[in-house]
Amino acid sequence: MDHNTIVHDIVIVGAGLAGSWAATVAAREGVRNVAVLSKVHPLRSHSGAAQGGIAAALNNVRPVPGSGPEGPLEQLPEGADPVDSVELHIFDTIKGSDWLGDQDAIEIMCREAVDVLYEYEHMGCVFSRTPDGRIAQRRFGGHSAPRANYAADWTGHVLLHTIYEQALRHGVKFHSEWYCLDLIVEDNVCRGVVAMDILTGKVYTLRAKAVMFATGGYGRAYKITSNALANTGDGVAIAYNAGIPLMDMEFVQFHPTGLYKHGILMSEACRGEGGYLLNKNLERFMQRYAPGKMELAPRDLVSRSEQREIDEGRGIGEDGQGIWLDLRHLGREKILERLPQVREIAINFVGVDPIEDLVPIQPTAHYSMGCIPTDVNGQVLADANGAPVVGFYAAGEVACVSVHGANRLGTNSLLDASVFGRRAGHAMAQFVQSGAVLPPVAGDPAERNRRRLCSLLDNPGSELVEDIAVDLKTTMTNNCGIFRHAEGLKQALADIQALKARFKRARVMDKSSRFNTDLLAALELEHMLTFSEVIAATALARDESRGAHYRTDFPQRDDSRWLVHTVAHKNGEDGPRLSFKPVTINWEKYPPQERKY
Amino acid sequence: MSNNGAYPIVTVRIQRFNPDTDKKPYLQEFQVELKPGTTVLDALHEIKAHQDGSVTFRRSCRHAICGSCAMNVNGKNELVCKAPLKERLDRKGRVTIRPLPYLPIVKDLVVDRSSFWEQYQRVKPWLVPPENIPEKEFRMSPEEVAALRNAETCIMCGACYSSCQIIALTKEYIGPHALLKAFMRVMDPRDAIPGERLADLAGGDGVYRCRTIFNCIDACPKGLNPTEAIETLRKLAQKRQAFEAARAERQKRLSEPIPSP
Amino acid sequence: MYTSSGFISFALRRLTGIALVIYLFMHMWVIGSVNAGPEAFNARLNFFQQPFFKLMEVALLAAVVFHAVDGIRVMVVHYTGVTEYRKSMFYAVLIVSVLLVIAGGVPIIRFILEGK
Amino acid sequence: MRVFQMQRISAIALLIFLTIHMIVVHYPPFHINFDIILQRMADPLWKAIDIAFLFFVLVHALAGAYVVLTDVQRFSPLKRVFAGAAIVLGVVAMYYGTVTILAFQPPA
Ligand SMILES: Cc1cc2nc3c(=O)[nH]c(=O)nc-3n(C[C@H](O)[C@H](O)[C@H](O)COP(=O)(O)OP(=O)(O)OC[C@H]3O[C@@H](n4cnc5c(N)ncnc54)[C@H](O)[C@@H]3O)c2cc1C
Ligand code: HEM
Ligand code: SF4
Ligand code: F3S
Ligand code: FES
Repeated sequence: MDHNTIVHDIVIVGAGLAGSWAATVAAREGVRNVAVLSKVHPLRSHSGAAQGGIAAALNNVRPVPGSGPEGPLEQLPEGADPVDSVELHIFDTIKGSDWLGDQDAIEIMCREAVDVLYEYEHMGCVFSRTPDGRIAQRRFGGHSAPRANYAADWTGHVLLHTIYEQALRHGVKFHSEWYCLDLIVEDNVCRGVVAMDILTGKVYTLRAKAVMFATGGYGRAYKITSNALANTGDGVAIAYNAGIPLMDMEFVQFHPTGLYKHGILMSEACRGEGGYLLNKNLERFMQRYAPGKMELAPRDLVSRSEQREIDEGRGIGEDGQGIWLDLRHLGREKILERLPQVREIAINFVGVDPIEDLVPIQPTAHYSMGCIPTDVNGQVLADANGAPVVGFYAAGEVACVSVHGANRLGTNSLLDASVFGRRAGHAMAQFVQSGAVLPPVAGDPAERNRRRLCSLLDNPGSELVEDIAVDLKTTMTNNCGIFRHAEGLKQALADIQALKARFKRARVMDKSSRFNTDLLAALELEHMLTFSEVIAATALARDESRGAHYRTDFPQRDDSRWLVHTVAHKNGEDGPRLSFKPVTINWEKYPPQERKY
Repeated sequence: MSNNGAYPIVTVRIQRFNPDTDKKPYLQEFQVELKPGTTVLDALHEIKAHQDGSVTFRRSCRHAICGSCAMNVNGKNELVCKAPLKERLDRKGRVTIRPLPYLPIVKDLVVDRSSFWEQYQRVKPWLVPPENIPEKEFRMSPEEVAALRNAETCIMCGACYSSCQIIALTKEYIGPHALLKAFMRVMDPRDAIPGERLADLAGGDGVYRCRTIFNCIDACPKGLNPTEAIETLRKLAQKRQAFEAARAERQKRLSEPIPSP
Repeated sequence: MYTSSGFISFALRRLTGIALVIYLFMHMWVIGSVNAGPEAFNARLNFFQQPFFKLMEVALLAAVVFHAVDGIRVMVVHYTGVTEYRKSMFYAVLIVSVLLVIAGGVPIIRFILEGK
Repeated sequence: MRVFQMQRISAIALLIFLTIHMIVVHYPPFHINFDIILQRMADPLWKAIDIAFLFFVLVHALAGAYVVLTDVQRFSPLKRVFAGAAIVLGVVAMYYGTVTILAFQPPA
């Protein structure tokens, strides 16, 4: 074997919650050579930015009796009747998903949630606590009981640090600041990945018995997003290019409370703790859209309501694209104790202290419900019929199990990444230990990718990567945003084609091999162009409105035709070829209903 | 670069260095528009996107939670993503950005943090739970959780580490970040090996190497106080046995409800 | 280089400490000449009582005073764990040191000038 | 005992001794000579105080020098050498200083 090839038992791309969980579990179960690649240091993964909480029906708190369902919370006295249950969590998630979530997967997630939460706690995660020492919980949009378990408003941060520490403890090898370039799949067997050590610019083939993608989301394809600058959806595009289909790509979640103009997230906990949304006339406009749940309606609904207010001229700010978030009535103490980070962000970025003033916010691209289709063990599926891609796994935001269907509930994605990351780790360990052999690799994939990098570096073109990226984000925001219609989506597809042509003339300014982040930006743009086309194409195909996908030209949900997942296959240089996969539904227990809050 | 006079132009001086081609670091000047709300990171981005793509720096979350973007701005370590450009300009309308000091430079503003991570691993950052794990959570009082707040929000950015002159002298010193992490584990009622930890921290490279310089406190973008944690650890190291005994006692009640006061 | 009040106090404390160690051994050597009898002793002592060395004595005083007062500050931090007042404490150390050096230095300088 | 504690304890002791030393030895009169010193040294209590002072100042100074050196990474392999040297130097200096103090004989 040459010096360009590295061999591991398991290679995991992505070190967020999903990747780190899988690595920890596989190593803990005895797989010796587990490696994790991450393009940023593992602790810089975007999971660490999650704020509000992680769902699990632990039943630690309840509304003070007599104060109504929206009343203040107190710890559940020992022996008192529980207010929450796994069944309720399942139902809320299904309803949140607009019945597009696979109910078997949802059931697994909600059941294992309780176990995963206690495991986090036993591993040292520092949760906020109730007075009697249990994990503290708060309300979250779309959940009918307070089941968001939290650590102030840096929940993701403590979860990520905890699980990364565990991975280190179990001897997982981290290739930190390595960028995955390619996935090697032949004859439906995954054989490894190609990756670049960013520090040196050297390209390696990493062979493994099992490969997992946990590369997170792609919010960076939009202009205003809560996502980190690293969230460019590389994994989505790499898998797609390697012939793996993408599922439910049309479902992109917009979070109602991104900081105005910045997109930085003001946690949903703001609303969970009782914050109000106000329009220009200081009116609590949610009264008109979801009188039952008000601000605590699910994200798709609240974002759409905000956008309506904005479109109808009741927005705030210089361009009228903002909305007020009002936290003042929560009081200084509560804000300092439960939302310290949110407050700091508001002060730092818009110069507003939420204790005293209204905070300007706007909807922000936040989460990808779709992406790589997997079964409940993280096993990636090659087509709508469920054929497996041997040795290839995925979990976290890059995977579509699908538990979130058409719309994810807040706090369910940290849970998704943890539960299915854990399951995938276990499945990979079993796969490796049941005698999987190292599949052979034909040719020299590293060399192929090296040539691709060289041609990018040598391109004498005149287009700046950033300019193309801005244009892509603009068309995605305008045409594949909160409200969509056929004309806009066609426009987006045409724009993306034109941008792809421009990308052929893109110039990388930095020519060096050492830590070339300019080259990375070009690769990331290429990846964004690839999957953005799939988003637009599937959004155009789905002529109904469901969850986060809202077509102004087809405002109704259409269960007769569209109670299916869209599965997009790469089709040469043409747009994707679509096929459809039925949704797993327990017709007796959870039949589709109208979704009202 | 285009300027229609709408915004004032300011000068950003960036320390450049590529060890493969440059003999030593040098400062390069760039001009950017000072738009309202621009952060130092925004300025770096603007320069990279439109003026010189080879300017190299780390960043990711852009809201002070991932710890990537710690750099030295006008001589002080901080996260550039939350530093308002306007407030960092000197009288001549300039800002000077250098990599974190006392660490090897990888390229431009990117430093090699390996010694930082080695020390982090050395203090065994993970919790070692006691033998009998309860079915549900360990019970911790809100006060016990509050005691960890000085450490739990550390984002491992290295601003403290690279401001400490002891680190400048020796990379064998565990450093403020890892001592803070160790403090968090020692103070956690769930940790079963505080004695072992204190013994290691009391060795020559641990708490006794801190010379109370305080730069770590001033540099920390999360407002944490490593010095205070180090002082606490020193005191606990003195009465290790008693502390271990108290911990063992506390752990007997870890799955019982915290009595209300 | 990362400069700050913390660094300045650390550097000064360390430099004065080293200077004092050097002085200490010189001092012992001077005093040690007592073993060789009063003449030798007075000879060495007188050598060090020239105005230049008397001036140096002020510097020595300053070094001892700063080192000691700053040492107290460091120990206060150790034993109380209080860090909020780190900047003001440093300035206080400077002020107290200057006052003490004036109090102790003026008689020495007067002595040099007036030869008392 | 740890170098660290040695430094603090000797520092506190030094605070006391150094203050006495400064006041008694250097102020006033400013011009010291053999006779003045001898007068004071006639008292055995002074001898005891000076020996203790000597002890603490040596501990503090050598511990300090050891710390300054071992804070430098390049010297860390020589830690033991420095410690040994400091102890030897300390013993020698302590002996030399004690002899000196005892050599001050009251005027016959
Ligand atoms: C601001 C914000 C707040 C949120 N708050 C909540 C919340 O309160 N509750 C909740 O449940 N969910 C929340 N979410 C969603 C949740 O955080 C994410 O969905 C989840 O963390 C995704 O985890 P992950 O492990 O899949 O991916 P990530 O944590 O995003 O990790 C992706 C990993 O992949 C690596 N990677 C990517 N591309 C490559 C490549 N080409 N080569 C090598 N490595 C690569 C990255 O380095 C990184 O390590 C929030 C999301 C955002 C943006
Ligand atoms: C009242 C008198 C003194 C006090 C209160 C005092 C106090 C201190 C303290 C607290 C330290 C530790 C500093 C640290 O760890 O950061 C220290 C260090 C030191 N002291 Fe003193 N000291 C005094 C006198 C002296 C004298 C007389 C000498 C020299 C002979 C001396 C030499 C040193 C040296 C070399 C160091 C090490 C420097 C360092 O670690 O930075 N000190 N002193
Ligand atoms: S203590 Fe503060 S400065 Fe140091 S690494 Fe942690 S967050 Fe950064
Ligand atoms: S700057 Fe360094 S010396 Fe101690 S107080 Fe902080 S760790
Ligand atoms: S970019 Fe994440 S901390 Fe600044």
